[in-house]
Amino acid sequence: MLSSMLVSGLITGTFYALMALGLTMIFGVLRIVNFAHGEFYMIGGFAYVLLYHSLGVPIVAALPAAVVAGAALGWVVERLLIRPVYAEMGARQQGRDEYAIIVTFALSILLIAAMTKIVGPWSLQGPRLIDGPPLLIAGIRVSPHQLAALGIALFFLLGTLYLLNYSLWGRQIRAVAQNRSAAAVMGVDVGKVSTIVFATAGGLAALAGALLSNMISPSPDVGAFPAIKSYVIIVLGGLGSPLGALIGGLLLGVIENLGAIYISFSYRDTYGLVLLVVILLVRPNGLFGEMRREV
Amino acid sequence: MLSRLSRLKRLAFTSAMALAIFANAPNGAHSQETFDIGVSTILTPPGSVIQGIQVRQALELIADWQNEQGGVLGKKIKLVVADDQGTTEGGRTVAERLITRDKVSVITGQASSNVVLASLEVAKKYGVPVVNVNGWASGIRTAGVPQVFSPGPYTTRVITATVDTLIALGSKKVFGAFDNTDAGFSLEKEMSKQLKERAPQIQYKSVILDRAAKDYLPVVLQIQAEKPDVVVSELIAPAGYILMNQLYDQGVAPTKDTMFFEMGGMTDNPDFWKNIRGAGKGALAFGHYHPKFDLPAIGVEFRKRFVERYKVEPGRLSFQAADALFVILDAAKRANSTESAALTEALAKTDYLGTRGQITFDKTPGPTFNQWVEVPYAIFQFTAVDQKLDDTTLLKQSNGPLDLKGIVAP
Amino acid sequence: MSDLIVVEDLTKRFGSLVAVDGVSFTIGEGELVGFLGPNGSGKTTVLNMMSGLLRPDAGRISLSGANVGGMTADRIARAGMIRMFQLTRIYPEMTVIENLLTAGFALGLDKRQATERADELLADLKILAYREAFASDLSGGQQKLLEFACCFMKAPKIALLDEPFAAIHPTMRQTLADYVRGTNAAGQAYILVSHDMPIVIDLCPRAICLAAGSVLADGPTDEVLREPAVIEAYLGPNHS
Amino acid sequence: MAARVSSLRRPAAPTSRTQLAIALLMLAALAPLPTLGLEIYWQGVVITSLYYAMLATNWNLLAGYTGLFSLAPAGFAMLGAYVTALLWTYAGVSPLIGIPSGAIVCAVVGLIIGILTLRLSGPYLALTTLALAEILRVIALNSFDITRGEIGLEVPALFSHQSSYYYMFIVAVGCLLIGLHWLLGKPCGLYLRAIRNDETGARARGVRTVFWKVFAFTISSGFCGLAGALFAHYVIIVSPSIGHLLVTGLVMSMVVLGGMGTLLGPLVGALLVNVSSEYLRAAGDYQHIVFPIIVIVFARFCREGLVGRIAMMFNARAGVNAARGSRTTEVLASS
Repeated sequence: MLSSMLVSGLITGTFYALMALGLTMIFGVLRIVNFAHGEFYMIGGFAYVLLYHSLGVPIVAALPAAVVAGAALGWVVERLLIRPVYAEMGARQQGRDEYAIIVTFALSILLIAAMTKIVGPWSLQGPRLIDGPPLLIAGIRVSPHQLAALGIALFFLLGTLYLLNYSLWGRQIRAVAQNRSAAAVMGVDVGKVSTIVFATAGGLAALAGALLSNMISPSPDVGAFPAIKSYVIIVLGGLGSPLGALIGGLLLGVIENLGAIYISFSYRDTYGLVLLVVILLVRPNGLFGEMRREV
Repeated sequence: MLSRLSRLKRLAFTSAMALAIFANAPNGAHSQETFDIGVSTILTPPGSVIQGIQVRQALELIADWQNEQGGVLGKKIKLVVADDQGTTEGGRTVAERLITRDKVSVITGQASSNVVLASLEVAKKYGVPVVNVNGWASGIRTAGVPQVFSPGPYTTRVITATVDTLIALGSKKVFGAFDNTDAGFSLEKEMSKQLKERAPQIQYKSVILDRAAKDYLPVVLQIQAEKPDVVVSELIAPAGYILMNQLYDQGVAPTKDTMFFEMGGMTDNPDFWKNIRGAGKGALAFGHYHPKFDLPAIGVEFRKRFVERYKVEPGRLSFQAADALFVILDAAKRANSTESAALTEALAKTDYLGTRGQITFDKTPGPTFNQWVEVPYAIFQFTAVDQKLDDTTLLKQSNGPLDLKGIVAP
Repeated sequence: MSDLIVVEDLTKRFGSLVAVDGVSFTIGEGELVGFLGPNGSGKTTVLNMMSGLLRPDAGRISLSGANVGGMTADRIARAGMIRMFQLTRIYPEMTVIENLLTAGFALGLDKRQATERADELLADLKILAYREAFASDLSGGQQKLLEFACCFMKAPKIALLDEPFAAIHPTMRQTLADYVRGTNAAGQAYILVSHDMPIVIDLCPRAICLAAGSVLADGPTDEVLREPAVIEAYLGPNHS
Repeated sequence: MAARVSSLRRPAAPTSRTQLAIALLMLAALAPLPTLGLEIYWQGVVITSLYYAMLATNWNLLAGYTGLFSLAPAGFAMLGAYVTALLWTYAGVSPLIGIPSGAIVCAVVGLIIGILTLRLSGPYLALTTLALAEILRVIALNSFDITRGEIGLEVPALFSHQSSYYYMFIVAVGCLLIGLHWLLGKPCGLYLRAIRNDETGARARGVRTVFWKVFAFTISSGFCGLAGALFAHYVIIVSPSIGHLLVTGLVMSMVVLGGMGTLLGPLVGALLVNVSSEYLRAAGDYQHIVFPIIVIVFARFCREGLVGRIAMMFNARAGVNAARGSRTTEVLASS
C-alpha cells in the first residue's frame, strides 16, 4: 500500500507540477499571481473532450489543440487585461498587485460561469490516448493511457525546464525575471516575453487538464483545487522558481497520499494548507526561493 | 455651500433610485385566475443541475399538457420556478420567497434532501404543502411535518432493495461507498443496520467519501485489499463516475470475482456513458424507473409526450417530478380548491394512479411518514458499453419479485 | 566629537555580485557628509542597509553606540536614522498635510505637535499653499520637498538623503540646500548622496567616495576630489 | 498654479464626513420601509444586502485602505457562523455569547494568518487566505458527524419578526461605518492608508507596517466573523455554502463597483449588486457572468468606483479652494 501510494503520489505530483510551473513562471516575470490558473486547466480539459466527442477530431489533433486553446487564452488575457496595467504602473508594484488579484480572480469566476452557461454543468470524460491492458507497477495497475499521459507531462515539464535554462528564449525569460528594466535596456522585448510566458503557462495548465480528462472528467468548476494546489506548490518551491515548482509538485503529491493513508482520506485536500503554514513558519522563501533585492 | 447643496441633490437622487428599484420589483401579483405552483429546484451549481433540468422539464411538460386540457378547476396552472442551487440556504430562502412574495399555494420540484429539509420549517410555519420530488433522507419523514409529502424514493426502500439483491447474490463480503451528504450518511447507517439484522453472514465494510474529491485511488486500493464479492456505491455524479472508473482501471470491479452495484441513481443521467466506458459493462444498478416497466396508461402517455417534446427518454427524476405534480393536481380537484390548507388535507388522502403506480401516503409516524411506501423500483444489469436502458437486463419488474436468472458475469 | 554612526565591514552580495564589499566609516554628531561614487558603486545599497531595508550579509552598523543591524526599518527610523529615497516615495493618494502627519505620528508626535511642526516645515520649504492638496497633484520637485519634509517631522539624529537635488527646479533646489545648510549649522547630521558636484562641494565639508562596493577615499571634500583614484574612477579621465 | 491643481482628477477623501453622512442617511431612509409596506421578500433582500455590506466594508478596510488582499471574507463569515452554531448545538451556548465568540475566533485565526503572512512581502496573504477559505469549507463539508455536512446546523432565531433582523442589520452596518470612520480618523487610519500608498516609504519613515497590517487583517477577520454569525441566526441554518468563493467574488465586485477606499462605496455596491442579482437570477442566473465583467471593466477603467468617481467630480470643483488652502481638512475631524 505504501509503495503504491508513493508511486501514485508521484504521478499526481507530476501533473501538479505541470500546472505550478506555468504559475511560477508568470510570477517570476510579472510578479503577479494568476488566480484564474485553474480555469486554464479547465479550458484545456474541455477543449480536448469537446473536440473529440462533439467534432470528432482525432486525439492526436485534439491534444495539441487543447494546448493551443490554453495558450491562446493566456495570450489574450495577458494582452487584454494584464499588459496595459504594468505598462502604465511602472515602478508602483503595489498598484499592479491590487489590479492583478482583482482581475484574475474575477476572470476565474467569469470563466467558470461562462463555461457553465455554454456547455452546462456536466462533467465529460476525456478519451484515452491509447487503449490496452494495464501494467502492474508497485502494486497499482497503471493503464497505458496513464503512462502515455505521464510521459507527455514529463516531456513538457522537463522540456520547459531545459529550454528555460539553455535556450535564448529561456535566457530572455530569466533575464526579465531577474531585472525587468535591465533586461529592457539590454534589448529584450519585455512585453513579448511576458505574453509568451502567459501563453506558455496557459498551454501547460491546459495540457494538464487535457491529460487528466480521462481520469478526472472535467466540469466547469474542476479547476479550483488544482489551482489551490499550485498556489501551495509555488510557495513551497519558492515564488518564481521553476525547479521549485517541479520538486514542490512531486512533494505535495506524495504528502497528500501519505496523509490519505495515515491520517484521513476525507481531508486529503487540506494537507496542502497545513504544508503551506509549515513553510511560512519555517522557510518563508520556499525551498528554492531567493532573497530578492529590494528598493 | 454650493457643493453641499449638490451633495444633498445627489443623495435625493440616490434615494429615489433605491425606491424606484423596489417599486419595480418583479413581485408576483397573485392572480385568482391561475393555480400558482412554486417550483424550487436546482438551476445552477453547486447543486446537481442535471437533476434540476430533468425535474423542470417534466413539470413544464405536464403544466402545458394539463393547461391544453383546460387546467384545473378552470384555472390555468402557473409554475413559478426558482433556483435553490441545491444548497441549504437556497432551499430555505427560495421556499420563503415563493410563499411570501409569489404567494404560491404549494411547492414542489426539490431535487435534493438538504433543500427539502431546509424547507420543512418554512412549510410548517406558513402551512404550505411541499411535495418532495427527490429528497431521500429519513429526516424528512421522521420530522413528521404534516405539510410535507414524498412520492419519491426514500432511504429504507433503496437499502431494502440492495440488501435483497446482496442476499440473492449469495454475497459473503460487501464493501460500501457512500458520499458525504445527508443521504449518504443515512443510507450508510441503514445499510449496516439491515445487513446486521437480515444477513449477519455478510461481512460488511464501508467508507464515506468526499463528493468533491477527484481521485479515489487510496480507497480503491483499500477495496482491492479487501477482495469483496460486491462493491456497492451510492456516490452521485461526477464523484460516482470517477470511483467507478478507478475501480475498473485497477481491475477491482466489475470483475468475475467482484460485482459492482450502483444505487445512487446515476445510471439514468444523460451523461452516464460519456463518463463511464468499460466500467459500466456488467454493473448492476438500482433504479426508480426502467423503460421496461409496466406503466399505467398515464405513464405511457407522459413518456410519449416527453420524448416528442425533448427528444430524449425521460429519466426517473422526470417520472418522480411528474407524479409529484399529478398528485398536487389530483388533490386540488378533490379539494375543489387551490388553497394551501385544503390542499394539505386532500394530499393526505391521496389515492391516485400516477405515472408509475397507485400512490398513497403512509400515516405511520417515523421513516415512512407521508411517504409513498410502495414506490416502485427496478434492479437491472448493463451487459455492454453504451447500452441504452431499454436493452439492459431487467432483473426486477416494477412490482414484481427479484429474479437473478438473467444475470451474467462481467 | 563623538561618533554618531559607526559602520564596520559592511558587506552585501546579490548572487555572485558583491555589491558592497567591507565598507567601514564613522560619522560624528552634526556632520554633513557627501557620499560620492559612480553608478553601481554601492551607495544606495549602503543606505538601504543602514536604514534597515536590506539585511547586510556581514558587518555592523551602530547608531549612537547602539547596534541597529538587523533592526526593522521602522525601528531604525524611530531610533533617529531616517531615509529619503532617490525615487520619490510619498503617499500620492493622501494630502500633503496627511503625508506629514503620518510621519509625525509614526515618530511619536501628538496631534498638536505634528500639526504645528508640519506647518512650520511647509512654510520653510515654501509649499504651504499646497497643504490640503493631494500629493499626487504636486510637481516632481514639490513631491521631493514633501518627502524631505516628512523626514524632518521629528528632527532625526541623522538624515540619509539619496539624490535629493536630482530633477528638481533650481529655486526648489536652493530652498532645499538652504534648509540643509541651516539645520546643519544648528547641529543636524546628514549623509548626502548626490551627483551634483557643485552642491556637494558647497554643502559638505567631508566626503566619502565609493567605487565597486569599497571606500575609495574618505576625508575633506576638496581633498577627496583631488585624489587621483577618485578622479579616475568617478569623474572620468577627461575631467582633469 | 492653483488652476493646475484643480484641473487634475483627485481621489476621494477617504475619511470624508460627507460620505458617512450619506451612508447613514441611506440607512435611515431604508429603516422605515418595513412599516411602509416593504414586502417580507424584499426585506430579506435588503437584509442580505446589508450582510454583504458588512463583509464588503471589512474587505474594503483591507483592500481599499490598507492595500491587503484577502480572498477569505466569505471564509471568515462561514467560520464565525459555525462557531456560534457549534457552540449552540453542542454546548447549548446562547447566541448572545455565540455571536461574539464567532467574531473572536475569526479574529484569532486572522491574527495567526496575519502574523504568518504579513511579515513577508509578496502575494502570500492572498494565496493563504484562498487556500484557507476553500479548506475550511472542505472541512465543514466533510466533518459530517460534527457539522452535518452540507445540510448544515440549525441555530435558533434571534427574533420572531423579519423586520427585527432588518433593523438589527441596519444598526450593525451603521455602527460598523461609524466605527470605521472613527478608526480612519485616528493616526492608525493614516498608517493604513500610508501602507497602501507606499509600504516601503511608510516603513522607512517609522510606521510599524507589519503591526498595522496584522492589526487591520485581524479586525477585518473578526468583523467578517461577526457578520457571518449574525447572518447565521437570520437564515437559521449554517452550511458550508456561506463560505463559497463565489460569495467572495460578489463581495469583491461590490467594493470595486462602489469604490475601493471610500467609506460609502461598499454599502452602495452591496445594495446595487445584491438587488440587481435578484433580477439577473430571475433572468437565468447571469450574476456570476455580469459582475465579474463589471469588476474587470471597473478595475481597468474606473479604479475609483462609482462613489470615488462622483467624489472626484465634487473634489475637482472644490479643487480651486483646496489649492488656496481655504478648505478645512476633513482629516482627523472626528478625533
